[in-house]
Amino acid sequence: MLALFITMIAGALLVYSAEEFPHWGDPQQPASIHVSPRYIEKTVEETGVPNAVTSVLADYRGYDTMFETSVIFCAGVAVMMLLRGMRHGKNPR
Amino acid sequence: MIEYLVIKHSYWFYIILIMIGFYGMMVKNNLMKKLIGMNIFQWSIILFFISIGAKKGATIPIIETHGVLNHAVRAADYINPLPHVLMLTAIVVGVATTGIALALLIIIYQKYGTLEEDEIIEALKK
Amino acid sequence: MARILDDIILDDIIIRTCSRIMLPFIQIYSLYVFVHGHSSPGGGFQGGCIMAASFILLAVAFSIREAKRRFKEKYIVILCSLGVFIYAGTGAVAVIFSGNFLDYSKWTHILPTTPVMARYYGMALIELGVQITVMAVMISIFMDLVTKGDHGEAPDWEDD
Amino acid sequence: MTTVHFPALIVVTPLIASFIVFAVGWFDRRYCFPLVIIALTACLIFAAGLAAVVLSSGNPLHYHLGAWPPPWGIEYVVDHLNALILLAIAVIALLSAVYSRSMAAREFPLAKLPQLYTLYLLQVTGLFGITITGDVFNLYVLVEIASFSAYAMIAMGERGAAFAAFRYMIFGTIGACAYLLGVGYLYILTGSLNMADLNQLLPALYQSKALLAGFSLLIVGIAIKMALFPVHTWLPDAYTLAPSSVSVLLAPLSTKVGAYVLIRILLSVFNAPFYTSLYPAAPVLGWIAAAGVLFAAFLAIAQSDLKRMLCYLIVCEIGYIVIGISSSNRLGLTGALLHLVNDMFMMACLFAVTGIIYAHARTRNIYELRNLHRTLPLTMAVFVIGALAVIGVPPLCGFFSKWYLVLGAIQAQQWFFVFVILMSSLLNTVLFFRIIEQVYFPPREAIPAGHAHLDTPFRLDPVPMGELIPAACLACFLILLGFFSNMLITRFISRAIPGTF
Repeated sequence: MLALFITMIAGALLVYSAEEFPHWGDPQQPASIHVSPRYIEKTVEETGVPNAVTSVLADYRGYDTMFETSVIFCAGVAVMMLLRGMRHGKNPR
Repeated sequence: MIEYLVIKHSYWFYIILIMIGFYGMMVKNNLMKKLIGMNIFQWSIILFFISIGAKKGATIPIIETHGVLNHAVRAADYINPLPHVLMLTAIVVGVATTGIALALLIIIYQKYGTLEEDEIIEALKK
Repeated sequence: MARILDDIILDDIIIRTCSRIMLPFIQIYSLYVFVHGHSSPGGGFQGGCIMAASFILLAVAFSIREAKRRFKEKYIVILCSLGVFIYAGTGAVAVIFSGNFLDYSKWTHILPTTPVMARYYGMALIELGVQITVMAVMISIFMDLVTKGDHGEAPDWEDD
Repeated sequence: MTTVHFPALIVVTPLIASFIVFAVGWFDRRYCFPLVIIALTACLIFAAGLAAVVLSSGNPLHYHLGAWPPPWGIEYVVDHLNALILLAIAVIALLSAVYSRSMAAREFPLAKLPQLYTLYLLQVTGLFGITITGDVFNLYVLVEIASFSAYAMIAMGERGAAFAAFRYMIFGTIGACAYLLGVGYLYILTGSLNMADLNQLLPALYQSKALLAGFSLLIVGIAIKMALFPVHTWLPDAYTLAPSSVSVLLAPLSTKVGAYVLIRILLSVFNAPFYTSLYPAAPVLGWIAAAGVLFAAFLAIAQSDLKRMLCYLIVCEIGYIVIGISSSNRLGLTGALLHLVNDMFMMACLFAVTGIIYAHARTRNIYELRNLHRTLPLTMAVFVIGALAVIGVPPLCGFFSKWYLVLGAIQAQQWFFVFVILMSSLLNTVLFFRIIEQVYFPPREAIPAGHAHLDTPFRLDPVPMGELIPAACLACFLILLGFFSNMLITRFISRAIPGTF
């Protein structure tokens, strides 16, 4: 019951705060005019890659992507550690 | 009122999904259902971010170059690539979370033979 | 332990034949998605997932044992590390050439191109790293989860 | 290579080392541990270099990753606050890595050691990255790296650890998702992800309801990660059941780094008028934290398991830090930051000792530790130093941070907070002196007949030196931090607090 109450409160707050969000698909919303135009306008000029998603992913914010790859590496190592070990060659049990 | 609801429609979907996910994560007794709730929670946030990137009348952010770039690129013609990049990272995080959670659930099931939370707590008290 | 390996064998001629035909095309498509990530939707993560899906299809249609025979655990471990290592190493090379970390334009010291095209090739290199890691980790997680971790004892995949 | 690249190298070195450890561990696991030590020593050198650079130049160090200027690319900022915390993390990570060698060999199957060390390095990478980054989304990714390695390492613990890790995971994911949603709110309102840029853009939006919602989401997310009182429920189970070799790294660092993120978000993304006068966020946090301090101090007394008691103490100490933040004056913030650093060392010391006691006596029940000082003299001496530091006995470091916290609360006219800090110190005194009494002065009937063992010559503890020396080093740090706390405040902390206070 408490959880339902908390959920309802949280949902009501989210609905209430959504009032000030820009309209869906508004080209003049802050998110579309502050940082991102450079990614679109300069991607070919600065990185040579026409796909802006790739150039942001791998270059402008490439550092995030390195940690994204590390996250998935971490998950692989974690699952391997949880479910099995390395028993091999010079690593006897 | 109806117009207000329609003009912000993308936000209502994510709020409904987030409430479903949060409720499932908090209330469900079965750990697998908790995990499903967690996934819904994460994907709803991804939906929210993707909706930030939308621009009416714009296309995917791949610049038509045809070899050389001979015309100025207008930012309003292409949707915002940044939320998509951020959500690619969040998707990977979601995949990794699900992987580790499933591994934990396998271990829990092997040890206690059940995934019901109250039964596990009972078994732990012994 | 061998029980799980042998239980999951789906002996169906249609599925086996179809997946045998589809496998190389899936893998080629994954490479296509990866290589064309610069000019069309795609990239390392998507390509790696598709590549991993092909091996998972192999494991589903044939058996875990068959998939392990094709993709030995040693390679999974090495490829997991190699992919992220390529990524971080690409960034570290820029530091050696006194640029900032991940500044691919400093690759002009070894690549005979302009700084802009050096960024282009640097991105291709790190997407390769992402592809390798994602493929290896996805296969590894799938194998570990589906066999509950005890697929390692079977002697037939120990290669030495 | 100059100090210019140290901000990137301090994060990248453990990251690259973790890949190498994983690949090398497949062939021969004996090489894993030396590689970990080499990587963490390099990190310590980088951290010391960064601290020296920041101290000598007096200005924050900016590092643009990929050479892209800040609002577009990701930026690392090292200021006085960062540099101090990086140094503390590097020291504790190195000492606990040395500590964990023999401990992990005892607690883990040998076949899982390479993965353990890989995750250990990834955890350290995450903690360094969280501390140093100047980008709100990069922070989220690094928090997730640190959390994932923590989930997996905790799940390897004793009975029930997997379930505790799963509950931690549910809580941690809610926290991380709330934080991510808060980042989304900031992004939709401003279009920026860089902390310094947000700090410039946000004042124009301070009246916005959506910004308030985003702020609350960020605070809730961080509060879950740092185990603030009402949402701390994941912590006692997870850290109690974790292996000793892991909890000595996780317990002191991850919650404190969460507290650091709280300070960073409040001071660097928002500013002081926003959370003190415009919205009463600081008093609300302060009252929650005060309730948490009393609650956790009482629950700590109720525990008979030494490690679980320490886990409640962590919740208590986090409450202190938040009280210091909420008093929002220079003295209170000084106390909060000093306590952040001191508490890392205090908890590392106490958890290290607890691990040694558990490995030696096979029990953590405080009523079964009688006469332990006869077999473990040095360990128990370290324990007493740690206990006195937590209580706040003057020459040790805990005293000075509590002193500043009390002064800050007095200056803010919050007499209840003063009462809470003093009261919980009293409760901690009861708590620790009960244990010290059990160990050193047990009831008469507990002393076995015959006093032969009383005359036996002093013998060093029969525990591996690799465990004893890090614990003793941590105890030395507690004393040194006490003696040099004034230097710490003048050199680092007073420069780290913005001039508006």
